[in-house]
Amino acid sequence: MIYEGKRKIWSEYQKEIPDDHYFYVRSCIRQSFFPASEATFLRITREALGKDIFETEHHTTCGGIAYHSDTIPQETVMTIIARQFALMAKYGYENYVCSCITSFGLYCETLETWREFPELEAKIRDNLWKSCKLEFAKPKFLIHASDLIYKYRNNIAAQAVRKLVNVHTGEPLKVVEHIGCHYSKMFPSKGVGGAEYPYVLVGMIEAWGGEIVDYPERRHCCGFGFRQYFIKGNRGYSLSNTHKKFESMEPFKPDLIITNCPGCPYFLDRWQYVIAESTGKTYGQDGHGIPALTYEEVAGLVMGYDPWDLGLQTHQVGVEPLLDKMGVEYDPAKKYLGKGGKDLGTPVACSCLR
Amino acid sequence: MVDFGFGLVPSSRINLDLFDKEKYEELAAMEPDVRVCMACGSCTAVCTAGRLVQTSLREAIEDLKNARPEKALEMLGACQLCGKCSMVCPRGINTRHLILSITKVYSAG
Amino acid sequence: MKNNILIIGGGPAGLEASAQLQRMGYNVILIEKSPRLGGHLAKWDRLFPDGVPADDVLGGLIKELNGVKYFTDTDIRAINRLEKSYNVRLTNGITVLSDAVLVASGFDLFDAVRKEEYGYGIYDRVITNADLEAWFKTGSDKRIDNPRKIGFVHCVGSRDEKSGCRSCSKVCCATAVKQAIEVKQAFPEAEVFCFYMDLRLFGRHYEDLYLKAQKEYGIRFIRGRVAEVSENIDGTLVVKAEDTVASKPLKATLDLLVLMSGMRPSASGKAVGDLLEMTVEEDGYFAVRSGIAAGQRSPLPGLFLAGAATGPKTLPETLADARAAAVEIDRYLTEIFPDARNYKQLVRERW
Amino acid sequence: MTPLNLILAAQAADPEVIDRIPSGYSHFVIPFTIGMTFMLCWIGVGCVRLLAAIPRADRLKFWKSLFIPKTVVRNLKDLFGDCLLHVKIWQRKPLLGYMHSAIAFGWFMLIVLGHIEVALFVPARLNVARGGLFYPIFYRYFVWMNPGHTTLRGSFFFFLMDFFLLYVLTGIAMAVFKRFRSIVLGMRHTTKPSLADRVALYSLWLIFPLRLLAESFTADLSGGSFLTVGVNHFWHFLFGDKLWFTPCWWAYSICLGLFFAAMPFSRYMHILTEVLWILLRNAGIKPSHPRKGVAEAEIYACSSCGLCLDACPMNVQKKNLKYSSVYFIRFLRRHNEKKINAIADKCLMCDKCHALCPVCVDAPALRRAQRATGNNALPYNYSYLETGVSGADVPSKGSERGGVLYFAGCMTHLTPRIIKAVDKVFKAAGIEYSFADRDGGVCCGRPLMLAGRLEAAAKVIEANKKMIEESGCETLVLSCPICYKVFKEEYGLRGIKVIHYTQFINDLIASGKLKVEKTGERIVYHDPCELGRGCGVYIEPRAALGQAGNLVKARKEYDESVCCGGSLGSLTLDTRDRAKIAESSLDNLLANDPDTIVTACPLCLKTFSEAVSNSGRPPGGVAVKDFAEVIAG
Repeated sequence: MIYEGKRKIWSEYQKEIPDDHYFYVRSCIRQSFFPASEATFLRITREALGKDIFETEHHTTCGGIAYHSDTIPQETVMTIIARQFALMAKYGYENYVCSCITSFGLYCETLETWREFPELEAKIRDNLWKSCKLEFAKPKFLIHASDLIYKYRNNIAAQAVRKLVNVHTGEPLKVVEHIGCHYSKMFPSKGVGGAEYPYVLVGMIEAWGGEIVDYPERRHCCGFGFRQYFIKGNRGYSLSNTHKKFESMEPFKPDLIITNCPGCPYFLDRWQYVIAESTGKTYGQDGHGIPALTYEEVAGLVMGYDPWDLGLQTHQVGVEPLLDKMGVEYDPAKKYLGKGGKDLGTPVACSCLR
Repeated sequence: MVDFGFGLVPSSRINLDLFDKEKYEELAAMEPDVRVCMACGSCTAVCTAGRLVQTSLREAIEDLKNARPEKALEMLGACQLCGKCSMVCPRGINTRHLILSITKVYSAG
Repeated sequence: MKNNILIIGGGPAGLEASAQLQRMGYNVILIEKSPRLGGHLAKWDRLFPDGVPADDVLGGLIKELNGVKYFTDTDIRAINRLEKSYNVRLTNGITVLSDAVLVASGFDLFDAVRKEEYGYGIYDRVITNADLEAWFKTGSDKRIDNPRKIGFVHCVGSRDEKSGCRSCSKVCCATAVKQAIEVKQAFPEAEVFCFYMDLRLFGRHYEDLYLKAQKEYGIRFIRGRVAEVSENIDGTLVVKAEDTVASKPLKATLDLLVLMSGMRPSASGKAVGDLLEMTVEEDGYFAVRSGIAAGQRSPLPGLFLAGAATGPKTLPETLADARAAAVEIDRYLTEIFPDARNYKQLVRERW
Repeated sequence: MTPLNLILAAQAADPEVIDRIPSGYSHFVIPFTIGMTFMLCWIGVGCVRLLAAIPRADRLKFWKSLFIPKTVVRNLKDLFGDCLLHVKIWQRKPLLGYMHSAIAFGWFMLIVLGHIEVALFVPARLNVARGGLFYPIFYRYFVWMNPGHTTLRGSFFFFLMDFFLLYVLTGIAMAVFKRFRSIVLGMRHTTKPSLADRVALYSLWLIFPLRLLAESFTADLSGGSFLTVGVNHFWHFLFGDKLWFTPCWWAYSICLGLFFAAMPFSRYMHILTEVLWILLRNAGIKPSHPRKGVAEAEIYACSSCGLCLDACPMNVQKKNLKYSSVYFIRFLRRHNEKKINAIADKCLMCDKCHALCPVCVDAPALRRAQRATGNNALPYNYSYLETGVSGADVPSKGSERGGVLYFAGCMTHLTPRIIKAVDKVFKAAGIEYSFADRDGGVCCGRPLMLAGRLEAAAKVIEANKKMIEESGCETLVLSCPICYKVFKEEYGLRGIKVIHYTQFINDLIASGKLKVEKTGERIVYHDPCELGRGCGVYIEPRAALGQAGNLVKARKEYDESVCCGGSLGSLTLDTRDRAKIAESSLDNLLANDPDTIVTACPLCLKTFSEAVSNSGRPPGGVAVKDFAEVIAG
């Protein structure tokens, strides 16, 4: 691997990321699966970085899942998106930050489509007016939430209490980065680092002291694939897809997977459990799995946030070995305690995955 | 083991790393023509058995090169050795001997 | 009177045209921007289809120059079109008043780095056709370390709208087959795969070369474009393609991957073209006057084109093109140029 | 001049011949006796082994056949005709025939007459214990002619013996000559002799000159006739009275001994094995294995004469001579598995070597048996045939008997002009027919059989047979000789007349149903291997074509016709080699400058069409047509 070659490509794919005043829209899936990640994102942006970030309870889904499952037409999804843009304009923002990669891709697709076909944009404007009596303005900047963290990665590193380093050996942690497919594969110029060698997460890992693992199937989808997962008859494809990735990364012995998409941490996490329980195969050390975290969770860890506040107990793959490696102090007794010390109940132990 | 109602799906992907070079060379020594096929499909088009069952010499040759000899054998099992393919092959491949040789080399052990 | 003719580009087209025109009695000035004559030919080891050493061919071309004035390391600073002639200032300080100009600016090899998915410049064992040719010549390239499995990717920067190269580069198929044979000669135990979209082996003896590659060297031709390359922990490469004949995705682990970089319009040729306000077609190559019969005339009177400046060509085609250009220039300088009174009318009628 | 009655009287009184050496033995007989004994043991053991390897039923059939009068007559005819007189060689190459019969029949007569002499004059010596093994051979050494008691009977035998010795010697002289200039005797190629062959050959060459030498040395003692006595006088003239004859008899005995000792390892084994092979062949027993049982008799019956070398169409290239039947059989004898397989797979199965073989060795059949050893057991899956294969066009009025069913076959579908022409001819003759494989059918099975895949062939035969029987047709017309042969020989279609279209159409012409207009076209007819040598159909196509144009002759015709090279018989012959054969076959056909080459096989048609267009002949030269095309006009 020739690092200089990659740097050259990274330098060619840089995008402009605004400094402040963000309009934030959440992800349907992440709110349910990893709600603490979005909370952490807001905490870091507001508290650690001191930025103005606004969100409104009136925004809805972008329609992406339905769109990619072929259940609603493109014009419908564009009108939904137009409404989000209208909300942004209404609150006086022009820097649109979305938490979801599917949304990010869809927003990019919509804006590019409008650019190519202005008559379609006019039609959607009309649709929005007819349906909601709203007018929209296109965002000045459209970024993904990970772009924002990427922009301030060094700022975060400066405030960090620890690095992505194994405290026992002093070696940097080996980190697999997994980028959501719709981040830059459709429009390479819209993602930091482009499509082939995306830099957005690599930049964070480098800034926070980790070592990047480049394995053959790094480009492969996490396995979500919408229809492959939603239809049970196809679910084997989703699983096999993820399995292929793990088989490919296994020789590199990664300590951690870092992701920037709602579905990816979910599938890279849960399918490890399914693979383990149905075939007996595990990919971490001593029967453990490889923790698959969101970039916010990783940022929170280096910033010294409490792992249970970061929601790490919501992962199927146990994070304790990782926390031990990083020297994070945690109280195992509090793992399954909710707000105000309420007992959330302990999940049943798995038979194969430790 | 838990049954989730779904599981790993066997890959349909060709894996050239599984290619058995020794066996293929044994075949090529027996019938060197196997190397010169350019996948035009004439053989498949005229195949007598092909009218009745899915079979293709072109595909069988591909299957050998693509590390799927069992598929090749399955396909050639239908062959009646009528020789039409040898008449139409633009590269003059000795198709009947090739078919016999493939069957001989790959069905042994 | 001896007319001055300026020939831009010291590759095969420029050399051949220079020699022909010199022989016809013209005063030829040949300029080449790089330090040596020969263009890409000077970097090549052997040529398809018969494997003749490139140096022999180049040596033959240079030998024929026979008194042509040539300047290497020389570019054009400015060009002024006078009524009939061109006033050209060269970077070496010389000014040439030229009655005809022949642009033989050739081509550039496609920069394989641009096909990011192939990882040229990123993965240790991905090289280009030019790298391999250099290795044939010099024998030194640490990326080539007794490879057991070698892949060739055809059409890198050819027939690829994404890379802005719609056209076929014409020579890569035959070059790939030639190089596959040579690499197999160097490593007889190796397995060699050629990943192609279409095999365009159109020329005389090319099909024989292809047959030889299959029959004698056991080279495997796989119809399908490599779409993704990645690196294993041990530095070997995983390539993914579709075997479109089998209609199945395909994976192979290789020790060496050779990218067949295609032909692109020459960047420095383009700079010359800008100075002359020459027309460039959508594909980036210079336009000839009009239609397929226009031959080597550019839309501008007195300005001629030869070789790969007007699109990908094989070496024999380039040489034939150069000879044709010499004939065209001679016709122009004897029939149109000397007639001072009717020059403009003649140009209108016969250019 | 002594009156006959006097001679007879004198003979009654005094023996005409006296045992010169009372013991009836001399040391010089040892080499011969050893060689002869060895050979007899070898052949005895071989016969037992061979017969034991034949399946029981076949063995019984063999013993029985020896008592069936018809077979006995045939055996005698073949034994005399083939083994001794070499009638088959005579017919094709008279000089070669003379040479072979001179040596074989001459030697045979010497042996028979020698024994008769012993039986007549010293009958006690026929007893094996008293030297019966060697005595008749060296008769002239052991006896002394009672001077003045020679009878006409004795002179008669002296004369016969000298006559046949001379006869053999002329044959030997020709054989020696042939070794150096074979073409004079009509052979372009001869076999390369092995070591044992050479030993036996040189011994054989020497045996009879030495015999002449020995017998002529002793002729003044033991008598002789025009040859031996004459030569004896010559020796006396040269050397005076002292003739030192023992070394000659030693040399003669050594040569004989060497010859018989080398015989089992040499081509000359055929002299004896051929007898067994003729008996087995006439008993109707077919080899089921390429080496064992009957096949063994067959391969040892091969005389390595090399006639098959010239017969083989592959001989157009010298490098392919090694695939000829004679070498196939030689390697079968030597158990050289690799070469056996290579030769077995290369053969075009044109059957010409079999047709021309003086001992009727069916080498192509042995090759097929050899192929079967490797190929018969290979896996196949014809389950798709079991659901029943319908002929696309099998008669809607199928239940009515009497219909004509036409089966084009796989290859004919690659030459649609045949199909079209057949249709035109049938329509012209008012024949209503059904087209069994209009949309393609199942292969006839012959190609599988040729490849040694007998079991698989049985399956496709079964499928086709079912289809044909269900069609209810009465006549099955085939345009492909490959199909025709297998339908006729293997299908066992009861109540259905299987006929080749050349025969069928010839019948239509003969019965006046079809009118053919005669043109001046010069036509040469090529006998397809499977139709001619394979099925014996030579006359009908020629008869029909003779109505349509002027038949001209090819250089070699009928059972000597040269394979076109396109045969399905060969498994390994490559395109270039095939093209060479096609070119030579074409050359053969063009000997008398015909306008048109006509054949009656889709493979030949395609092969010749390609050969003509690839041969660089000027366009508009010779045309290549199918039989039906010419008839259709």
